[in-house]
Amino acid sequence: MKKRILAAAAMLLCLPLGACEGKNQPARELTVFNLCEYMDPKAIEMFTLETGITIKYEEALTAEDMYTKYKAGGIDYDLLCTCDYMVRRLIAEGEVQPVDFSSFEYGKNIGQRYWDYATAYDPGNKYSLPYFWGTVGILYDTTKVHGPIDSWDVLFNGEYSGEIIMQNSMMDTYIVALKYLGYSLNTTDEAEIRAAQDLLVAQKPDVSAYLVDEARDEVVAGNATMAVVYSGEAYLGREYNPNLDYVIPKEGTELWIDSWLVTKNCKDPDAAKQFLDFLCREDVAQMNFEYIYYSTPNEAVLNGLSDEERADEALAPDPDSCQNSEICLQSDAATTELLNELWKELRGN
Amino acid sequence: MDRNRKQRQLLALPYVLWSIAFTVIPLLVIIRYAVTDKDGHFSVSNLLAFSTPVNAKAFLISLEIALICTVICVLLAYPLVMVVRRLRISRMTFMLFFLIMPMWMNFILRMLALQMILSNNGILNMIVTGLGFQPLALANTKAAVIIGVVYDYLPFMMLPIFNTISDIGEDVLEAASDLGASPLSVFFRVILPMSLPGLKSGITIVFVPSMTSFVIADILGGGKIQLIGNIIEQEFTRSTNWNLGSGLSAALMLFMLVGMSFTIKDDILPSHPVKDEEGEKKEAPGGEGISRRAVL
Amino acid sequence: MENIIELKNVTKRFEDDGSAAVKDFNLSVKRGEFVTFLGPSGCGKTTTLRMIAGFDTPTSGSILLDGRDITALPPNKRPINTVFQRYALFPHLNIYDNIAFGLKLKKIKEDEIRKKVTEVLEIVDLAGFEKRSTSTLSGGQQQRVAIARAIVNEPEVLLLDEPLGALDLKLRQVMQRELMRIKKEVNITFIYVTHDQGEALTMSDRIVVMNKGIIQQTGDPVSIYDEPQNAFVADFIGESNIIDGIMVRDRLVKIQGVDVPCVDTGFAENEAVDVVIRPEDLDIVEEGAGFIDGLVTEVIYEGAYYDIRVMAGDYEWHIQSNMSATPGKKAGLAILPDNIQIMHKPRSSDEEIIEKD
Amino acid sequence: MKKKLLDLVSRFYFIIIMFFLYAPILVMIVLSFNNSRSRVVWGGFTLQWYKTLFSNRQIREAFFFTIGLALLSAVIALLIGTAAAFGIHAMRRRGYAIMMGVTNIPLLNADIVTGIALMLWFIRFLPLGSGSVLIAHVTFNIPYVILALLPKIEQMNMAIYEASRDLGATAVRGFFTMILPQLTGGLLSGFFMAVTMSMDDFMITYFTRGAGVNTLSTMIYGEIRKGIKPEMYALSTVIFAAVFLILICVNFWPSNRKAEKRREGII
Repeated sequence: MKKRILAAAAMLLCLPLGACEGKNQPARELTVFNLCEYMDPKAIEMFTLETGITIKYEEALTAEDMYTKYKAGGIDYDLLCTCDYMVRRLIAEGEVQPVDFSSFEYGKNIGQRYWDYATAYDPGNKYSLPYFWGTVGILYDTTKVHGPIDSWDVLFNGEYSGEIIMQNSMMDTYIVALKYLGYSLNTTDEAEIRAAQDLLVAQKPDVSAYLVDEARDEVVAGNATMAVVYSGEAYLGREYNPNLDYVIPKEGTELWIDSWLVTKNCKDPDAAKQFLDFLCREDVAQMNFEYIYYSTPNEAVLNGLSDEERADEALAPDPDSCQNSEICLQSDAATTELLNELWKELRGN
Repeated sequence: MDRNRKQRQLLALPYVLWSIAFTVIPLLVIIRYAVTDKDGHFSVSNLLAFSTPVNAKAFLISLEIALICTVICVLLAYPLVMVVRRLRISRMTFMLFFLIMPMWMNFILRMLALQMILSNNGILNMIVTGLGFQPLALANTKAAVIIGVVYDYLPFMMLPIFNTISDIGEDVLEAASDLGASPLSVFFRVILPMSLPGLKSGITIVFVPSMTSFVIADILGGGKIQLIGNIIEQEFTRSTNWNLGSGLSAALMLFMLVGMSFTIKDDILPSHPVKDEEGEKKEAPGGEGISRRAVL
Repeated sequence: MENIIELKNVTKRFEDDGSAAVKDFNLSVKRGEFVTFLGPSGCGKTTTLRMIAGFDTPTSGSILLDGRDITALPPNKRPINTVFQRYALFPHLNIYDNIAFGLKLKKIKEDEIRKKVTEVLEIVDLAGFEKRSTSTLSGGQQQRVAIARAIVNEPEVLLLDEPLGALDLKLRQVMQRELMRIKKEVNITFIYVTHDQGEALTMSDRIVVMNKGIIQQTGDPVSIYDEPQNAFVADFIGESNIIDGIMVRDRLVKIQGVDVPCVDTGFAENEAVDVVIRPEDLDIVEEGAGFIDGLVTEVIYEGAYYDIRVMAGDYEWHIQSNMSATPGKKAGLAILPDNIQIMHKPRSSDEEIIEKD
Repeated sequence: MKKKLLDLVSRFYFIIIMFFLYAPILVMIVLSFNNSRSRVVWGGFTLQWYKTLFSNRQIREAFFFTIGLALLSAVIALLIGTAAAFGIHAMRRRGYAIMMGVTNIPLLNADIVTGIALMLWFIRFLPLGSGSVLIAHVTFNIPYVILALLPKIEQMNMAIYEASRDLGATAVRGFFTMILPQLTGGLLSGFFMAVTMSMDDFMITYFTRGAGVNTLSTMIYGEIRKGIKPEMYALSTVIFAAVFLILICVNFWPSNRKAEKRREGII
């Protein structure tokens, strides 16, 4: 034990040296920047075992945190996994390089439907590889609701005052209000945004809490009747409490996709592509799916699911229920700034 | 003497160098962001943004919560430290460990556990209703945030006070009571003034960071309490407006440093803390001006 | 003169193991008296003092002040003040505020306080030190402040707990005289605790010699020194040769097999006794001229006298004489009969000796 | 009688505070035996998280790195901070005020501000790795050491030190024999605070670390969204139990007790 600590201490001291090590060695290496808990660690070990390419792996809490650190430029990342609007932003800033996904051995495992969705932020599917996806909806306790839940309306009509949990994140709150009002969630119309703001301000007294990560647990524990959550969260919630159900409201919602990108400075694009191809392989995709339990775009995995699982809105939303939904793109700076200000106002209210 | 002093001052040299390299320069980075706009032109608008209604409100709430928490910490810490003295658990190391050990568990885990205790169907309410009382609506309130901050910082208030008080010789306290001081006046005339340096450290360690402890506000306040820390964090992450975030940060820092410089000036006080005002028996207790009671 | 302090059957047991620090202690102190508790550390003298001050409460027995029972009174309500061994000044207060501490608590008017503090500072020879911080003072000065802080309250009794213990020899002697002067000036009853017999002999009106929580002897300095009632007192007060003897009959004691005339009577025939002889009462004489002969092992010149060790049989005699001797040579020891003290052997283990400190 | 009552009240108060401090810890310990991956559902008693904990390489590596980082950064901070506290103590008003201002900066800034500022500065001359994390931790640890020590130094009897210098002790000897013993409490609490801060930090570590560097804190933050892995509760329980046992052993070691008695014994 003591030795270990000493060793760790010694390791720390040598680190500035160790950091340069990679450059002298011919061994191939990839620096991968992923979102938190978004890959089974076994997959990484497996990749290294199969190809001899070592992976330096780092995780970020949010897409914004990742962006900040990536842009600072202290570390030469080869691969990034981030969300839709951030992909768009990175493409626009010229930070990523195009990849020919048709050359992938297992690329065809990704269903056409998801490539189509991805064109919203990556026209022509030139840069990004869909990894996981999902929706934003309502997770609710079937024993506590009176009547069917199929619309955002339940969040705003005061019926469940004090039993509602909203997301403590700007976009995930505004999309709910915008969609409920029938607007596009990518609207740049100030009047529409302000209408959403009025709605949310009026709703605030009814809201029990604005949470991010703990929203699901609060519904599972029975501290709240319903919460706005990501579909993956909903799936997990139902694992713990079978009385819960998840619905994509009929007004439509946000449809999100997290994708892989190869950075423009990638030292070894071939290795990067090899890694992405590896992620598409059925067994690896299956492994990650079982680790993450978000909706997978990998048809090979989807085909292996039971009928019950495939009918699950939280796990595999069918195209119809996504009809009115959009991918959030975080349009222009002025709108973002406006939303920011309004969000602060709402929270401080 | 003077040469001695100079030599002793030199001991701070490594720290001076270290803090220039890793505190002051990064601070300058922040200040550069603070005084420029997005296009890199000089602008004080980010600093002035401190006074917009939203930001000012968050600042005032932070100030309020930090003040309340600091006062509660002080009020809890002193009796505790006195009790520890009384119980003659004279092993200081043991006590230090015992008080700080909960802090060695991860902050987030502790806060989540605290949330489970305070939540509507939580452990506390199970006990409260079990005893036949009305359940408490603590979850997602300011009170919950205050409990969380006090929980997280109490040991940091206690340690410095404990350090200064544990050093006061028993004979000094006996001397005070021998000279006619009741137990209360022993506390207010001897123990409290002698522990002022520790109290000052404690207040700094508690008050300052509790203004920016946005994670506690998010988890225990249900996101309904917006501290200035939440806003700064948001500017740096979600909205990636580093200029504004830096501006708010710098303004906050300026405010606190100005406030702090007053307390630094006040340290002339510890050596002659109280000019005795005759007959002034009852002052409102609280804050640093805790009243000195009349002798029995 | 009436009694100001009376201790009646005072016993103090420690809470943890029940051992007694002070056992069945009885003492009356007269107003204006200078009484010293003298004994080795752990003898219970400080505990007794602390019970008088009120810091400790007796397990049984009572303490009277002016005939009033104060056993349960907390220290802040007793008109008694203490001077502590390590001064116990308030480091956060300057000299003036230290001394004024007790007066302020009594709600005395500010100008009155000022007057009294100035007066008392003059008494302790520290006039003009009001604004100084305590940390700038030397040990002796701090002790003066501690004394001033106590006597300014005009207590009925002043307790002094080894107040000179932390000072060096020279300063201690100066402070002894100072204390006696101050005592005269303020005319307060002093109860003084020390383990230094010289200090006790110099200053006290009366000395209470203690060991293991029990009073061994009470008396004025001369009687304590000249007529110790047991071997412990004899050994503790000044230096002594203490040797086993057998009382052959009245006025004759056998020491190391030699019959030596003495003045003591009233012992049983052939009773085993302790014989106590002060070193300065022994004389070095020619070999065979004294009551016993021995080998001179050590001679140290001490200025006023020679400090000589003589080995006779299995006992090393200690002699202080103005006559020198030659180490390695034989010499005789002579003594006058009335300088020999004969004592009963201690009976109980309580009286058993001799804790050298 | 009155004393007894006061004793009772103070004992009660002490127990209440201890309960307040330890209640969440108890919750964590209970969760470590929970046979459910969700913290809000009780799925029965299990020891499986302890088993998986010891077979999990990531957690093990993060654990040793965290401990190593905390101890090393605290020790470095202690060295620099102790010297600094003496230096600052010797300064006059203006220098003192400036230094205290600088000392307060890391406390004052939100962690994210410190983290980003350090990252932006580090990338100019230092590869982000574990070395950069160490520097960052030392930086935010030093103020705690200074704040813990300064009151003690202000309270300390410098006269003893100067007297020992007068008597010919070297500065170093005087320091170790006269000053250091008086500062033990301050040094200990400074050290403890530094270790605590280092173990708890997330934001600053996050921005200054290199790829592949993980502390328990960064791991736990990453897990929040999908639910803290029960192994983390198990690990916390193990750490807690270990520290607790060591503490009890040290305190009730026979030799210590004797020394204690002697010290508290007859005066």
